[in-house]
Amino acid sequence: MSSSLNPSSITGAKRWLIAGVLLAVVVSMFSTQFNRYYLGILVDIGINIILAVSLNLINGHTGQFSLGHAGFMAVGGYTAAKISLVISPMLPPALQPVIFLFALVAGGALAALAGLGVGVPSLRLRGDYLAIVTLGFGEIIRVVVQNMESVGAASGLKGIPKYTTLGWTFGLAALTIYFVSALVNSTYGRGFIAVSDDEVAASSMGINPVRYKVTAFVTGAFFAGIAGGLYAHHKQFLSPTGFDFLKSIDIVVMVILGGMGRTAGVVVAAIILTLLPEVLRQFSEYRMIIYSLLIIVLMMARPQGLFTWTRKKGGAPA
Amino acid sequence: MDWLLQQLINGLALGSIYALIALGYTMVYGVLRFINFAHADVLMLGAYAAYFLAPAVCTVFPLPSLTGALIVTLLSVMICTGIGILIEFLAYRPLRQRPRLTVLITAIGVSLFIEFTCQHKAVFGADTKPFPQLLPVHDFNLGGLVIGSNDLVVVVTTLVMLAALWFIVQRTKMGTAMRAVSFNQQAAALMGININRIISFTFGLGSALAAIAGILYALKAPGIDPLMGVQPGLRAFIAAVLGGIGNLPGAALGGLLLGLLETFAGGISGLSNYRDGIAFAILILILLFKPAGLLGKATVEKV
Amino acid sequence: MSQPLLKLDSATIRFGGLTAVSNFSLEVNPSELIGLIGPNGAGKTTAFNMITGVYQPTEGHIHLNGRSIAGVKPHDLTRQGIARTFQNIRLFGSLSVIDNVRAAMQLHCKHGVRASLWRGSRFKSLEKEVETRALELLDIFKLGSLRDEDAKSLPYGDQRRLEIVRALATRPKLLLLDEPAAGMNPTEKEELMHLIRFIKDKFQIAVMLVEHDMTVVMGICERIAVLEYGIKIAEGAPQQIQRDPKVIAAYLGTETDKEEPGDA
Amino acid sequence: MNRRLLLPCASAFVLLTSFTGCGKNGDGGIVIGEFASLTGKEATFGISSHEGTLLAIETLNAAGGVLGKKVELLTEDNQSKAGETSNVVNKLISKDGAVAVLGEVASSRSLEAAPICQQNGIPMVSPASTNPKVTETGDCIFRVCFIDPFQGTVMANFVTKTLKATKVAVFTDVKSDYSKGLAKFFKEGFIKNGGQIVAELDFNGGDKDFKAQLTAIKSAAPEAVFVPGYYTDVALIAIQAKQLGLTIPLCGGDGWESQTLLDIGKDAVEGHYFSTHYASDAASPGVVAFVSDYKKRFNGKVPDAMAALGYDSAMFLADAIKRAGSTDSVAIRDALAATKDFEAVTGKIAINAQRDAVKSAVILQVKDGKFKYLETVAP
Repeated sequence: MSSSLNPSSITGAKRWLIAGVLLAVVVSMFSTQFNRYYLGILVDIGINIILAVSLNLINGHTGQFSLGHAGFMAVGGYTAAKISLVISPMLPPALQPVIFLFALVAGGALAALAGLGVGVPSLRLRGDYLAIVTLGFGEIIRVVVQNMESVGAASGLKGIPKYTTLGWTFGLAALTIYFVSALVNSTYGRGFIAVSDDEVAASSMGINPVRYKVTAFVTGAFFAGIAGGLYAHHKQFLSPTGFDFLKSIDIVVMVILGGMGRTAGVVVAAIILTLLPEVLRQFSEYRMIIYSLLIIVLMMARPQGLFTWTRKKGGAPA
Repeated sequence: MDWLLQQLINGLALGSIYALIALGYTMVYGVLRFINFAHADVLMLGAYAAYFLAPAVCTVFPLPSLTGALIVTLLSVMICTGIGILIEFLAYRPLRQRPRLTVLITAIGVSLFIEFTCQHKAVFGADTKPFPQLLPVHDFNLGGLVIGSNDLVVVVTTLVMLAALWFIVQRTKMGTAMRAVSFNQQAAALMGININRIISFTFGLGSALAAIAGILYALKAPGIDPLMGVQPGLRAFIAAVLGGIGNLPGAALGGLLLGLLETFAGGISGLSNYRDGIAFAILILILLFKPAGLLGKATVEKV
Repeated sequence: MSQPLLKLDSATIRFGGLTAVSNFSLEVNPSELIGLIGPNGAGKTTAFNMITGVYQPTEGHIHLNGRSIAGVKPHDLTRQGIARTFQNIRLFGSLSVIDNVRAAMQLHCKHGVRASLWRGSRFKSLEKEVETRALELLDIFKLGSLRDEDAKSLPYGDQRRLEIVRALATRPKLLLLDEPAAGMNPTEKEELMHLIRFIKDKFQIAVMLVEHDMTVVMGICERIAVLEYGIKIAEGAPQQIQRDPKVIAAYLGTETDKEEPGDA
Repeated sequence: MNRRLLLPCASAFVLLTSFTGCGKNGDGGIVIGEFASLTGKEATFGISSHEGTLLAIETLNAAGGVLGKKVELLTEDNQSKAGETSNVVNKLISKDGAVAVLGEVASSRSLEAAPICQQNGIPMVSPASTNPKVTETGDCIFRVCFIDPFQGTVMANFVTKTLKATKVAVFTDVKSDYSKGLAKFFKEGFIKNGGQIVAELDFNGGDKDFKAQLTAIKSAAPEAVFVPGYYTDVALIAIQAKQLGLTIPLCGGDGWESQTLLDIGKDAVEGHYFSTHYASDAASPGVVAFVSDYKKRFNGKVPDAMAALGYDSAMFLADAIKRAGSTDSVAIRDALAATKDFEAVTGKIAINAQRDAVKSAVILQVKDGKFKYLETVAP
């Protein structure tokens, strides 16, 4: 994947995107053959990849610290679910992909709007303060949803049509990876990393930190919203408790495990952390204990992430 | 009018608890510049320590009684101080020179570890346990207004702790060293201050505060479970940030403010269901206008 | 006479009760090499920070090309032609040498988000152009061979030069250098002096320089301003400054050759 | 080895090992899946109902199993987390080959499992999800408990007729769909009875301070307060209500029933009323046998309503399998739907057209530190 920072990877990035989408389409054609349990986990993996890669843009590349990603996911999920619940009975089934796409994009857009709302305070706050404000935003979103009767409030939103397939999930995951790495691997996009490294120096180099931070929050939130939409049409049921603080932590851990700002590492981390609970299922009572120990040990042994390698030196100029 | 006064009393009682917990957060932050997420879990451990100690203490000093309560509290404080120092030694000390984000994530990890370990059936189990009555209770009835003796104990303890902490930090040699470490760890070390000892002391002190808060919280709501610390911990943390994290009077002010606001919001039909979000909404609003909190000092970054 | 490039008009800044810079007036003409000196804590870096928009003056005005810069953000000032280096080097640590330069070039990039995402042929040719220009700049400063090193891994002197390259990449009209000679040995200082003169001539820009090293300042500056306790006590040609009794009393007479790291 | 290669290889290995586990379907037993919240926030309920289910399966197997085969119970924990249930249920059905699924207490997680069972055509029996929406998902979803509209009406009638109250305050847990549903149906029933709701306040399950809301309730001067919450919260509410001098009766639903309510609430919960599924002090032989077996199996613990319902859900399913005479999902489903007069611990169950259990509720009062049976309300 295109995490190395040289222009020669540009064509590579596009190739990855096309390959990813094609693979997703092909696999999805055979998906009825799969065991539903594995199928479900594969979709979970795809959704988590989208979440982790999009959070990586905010926390990794841009150096902000958001603990509210689950909130954006909730906004996208609920919006998309509500749209398809209202619209799908009115239109013929043949239009299902169109409805789904519209619902996903609308969910993403609303989540992006929420991202704008979080991005603005991020301009004045940093570090721990920013972390707690984003955590607060996530919680506020959850509380608001919990009180919205139109989306089922505390009892949840049920009967969401099952539109999410492997094809949709991995197609969109490939798109997210492409989008984020293409954005960052460009002259424009190096601004994200510059802001993350040294905001004062960046602004002295003509890089507008405000614009980059808000862009990161809005883009990250948009994809989290998309992931929420996929999640809603995968689980077919949404309840506000699914989008709490712990969900945000899960995504943050994926980003840290993968290595902040390393797209490929983050993707691998998302895969492993989705599979880990399933592998540990027979030790279910120890699962969360192991998980929390993993976080601590990881931070001590490899705070830069498990899947980071030194940047390739002397990369060929294109 | 009675209604308003009663809510004022309720709010002050709740706010004092938040303030007491917030003191612990803010003190550790003041010295080490990181959020000790596990503070809320030490609070829970304090309550559990008292829960298990009470029957033993009861055989010598019958409960509820003031002496008994003090002994139980003292023992729990000692246990939690040990736990706090141990957490710092095992989890945070190896990360002393690492970026703050690493430590923050570790703190979250430690917090989750304590919570999930305690929920395991071989440890405490996830179910709610009845907390024993340590202190004799009496509700003072002042013409329609009710003031519980537990609430009075909470308010008084918070005030005493605030004063004691202020004294330790400002007037003792240890406190001077703490402030020096807070200002510049390396410089403090060069001045011959034993950094590890100061940090251990800070954690011990913070955990002692957490244990006291845990027991008071359990007296107020005598059902304890391994997740009991999460909610007040989060609120207290908000209170600490609200007041300007690292600032002792700020934590107390933030706690009281939050308690009052939550109580008044909670007493209004139609608003009470948003109570969870209100604390955060206030926090965000205040930080937008005062990014360093109410009493915090804004720092200008040196260029 | 043509309009000055930069004009400070009684610029004053206070932090709480402390007046860091008081009634500072100064004009910088295009293609001029001007030095700003003064003892520790005289307010030199603070003056830089006012000029680059990091701090806003409490009183007084600063004009760039005849336009007031009040309230203009640092990144917009860079767009208008001010670039700087930092006393405590502030490179982008996780970027490579060439990427540090490229990051600074995004200001004048004609391709933004959309092109980055589409990655068409236009994007490729423009990226190529950016890379070529960045390499050209690096080669001038003999850093071309280190293009893929991590910026933070460079030796100290190279880091200082890389900061200058990065600043030049924004195509400034006025380049502010904050103690560029700090920590350099005499040979390196000599090279630096050549370099600064070369920059000024080649890029036709004004250079303003805060420096403690008198050899460097006296050797290359066409004009020097002296700050003491935030107040300008003298201004003029190097020879004039060297003779000025006020300056000698405040500064030259006592501390001519002393290295002073950690000036604020 | 090249580090870049190591990674994909490692992940591929993890993928493979986790995906090749095969179903435990080989030894000829009847596989019944159970999903429950055994850890996490609502573990107390999940553990109770799981223990009831476990007891039922052990009882069945001790008596020779069902259709001559042993019943194999596969239990999966969903950690009380949303999003987890769907994986767990998919696993039980697709990987482990469960012929039917039991679960769970919380309606929100039963709602997450229901569409999966429905799509796979696997019957699901919920022990204690009282929200009406649960069985609306489709014709494979059943439950052995009554539903909130019934329970709400029962309490509304009780408050009107027995307590003779006309002004009532309602104090709801907004975090819980159960509480909100019950509150809604209680309000409807009570207003229909000519009563008046004088105050409506909310709390969040897990709160520890309720004085703000209780002060507001007190100032509205109701004659009773309906608190459809869970016992941990209710105990604290009762204590703080007592402190504030709120001496009117509190009423609630089946979420109250637990020894913990008495342990925490002590004298503060004395005299309050709630509706539930069964009375453990009832004299009926089924209840007596169940209570003594349960105590024997689980160290003298008195079974609460969740345990009884967990037990019933397994027995109810076993009964249907016996009547169906096969482990075919469709046959089991049809047998479940045809259930009439099934003698459960929690009363006689008949399944109606909505696949809900039609059964009676009992009203208990806390008296002398015990739950005392007051009356039975038939549907």
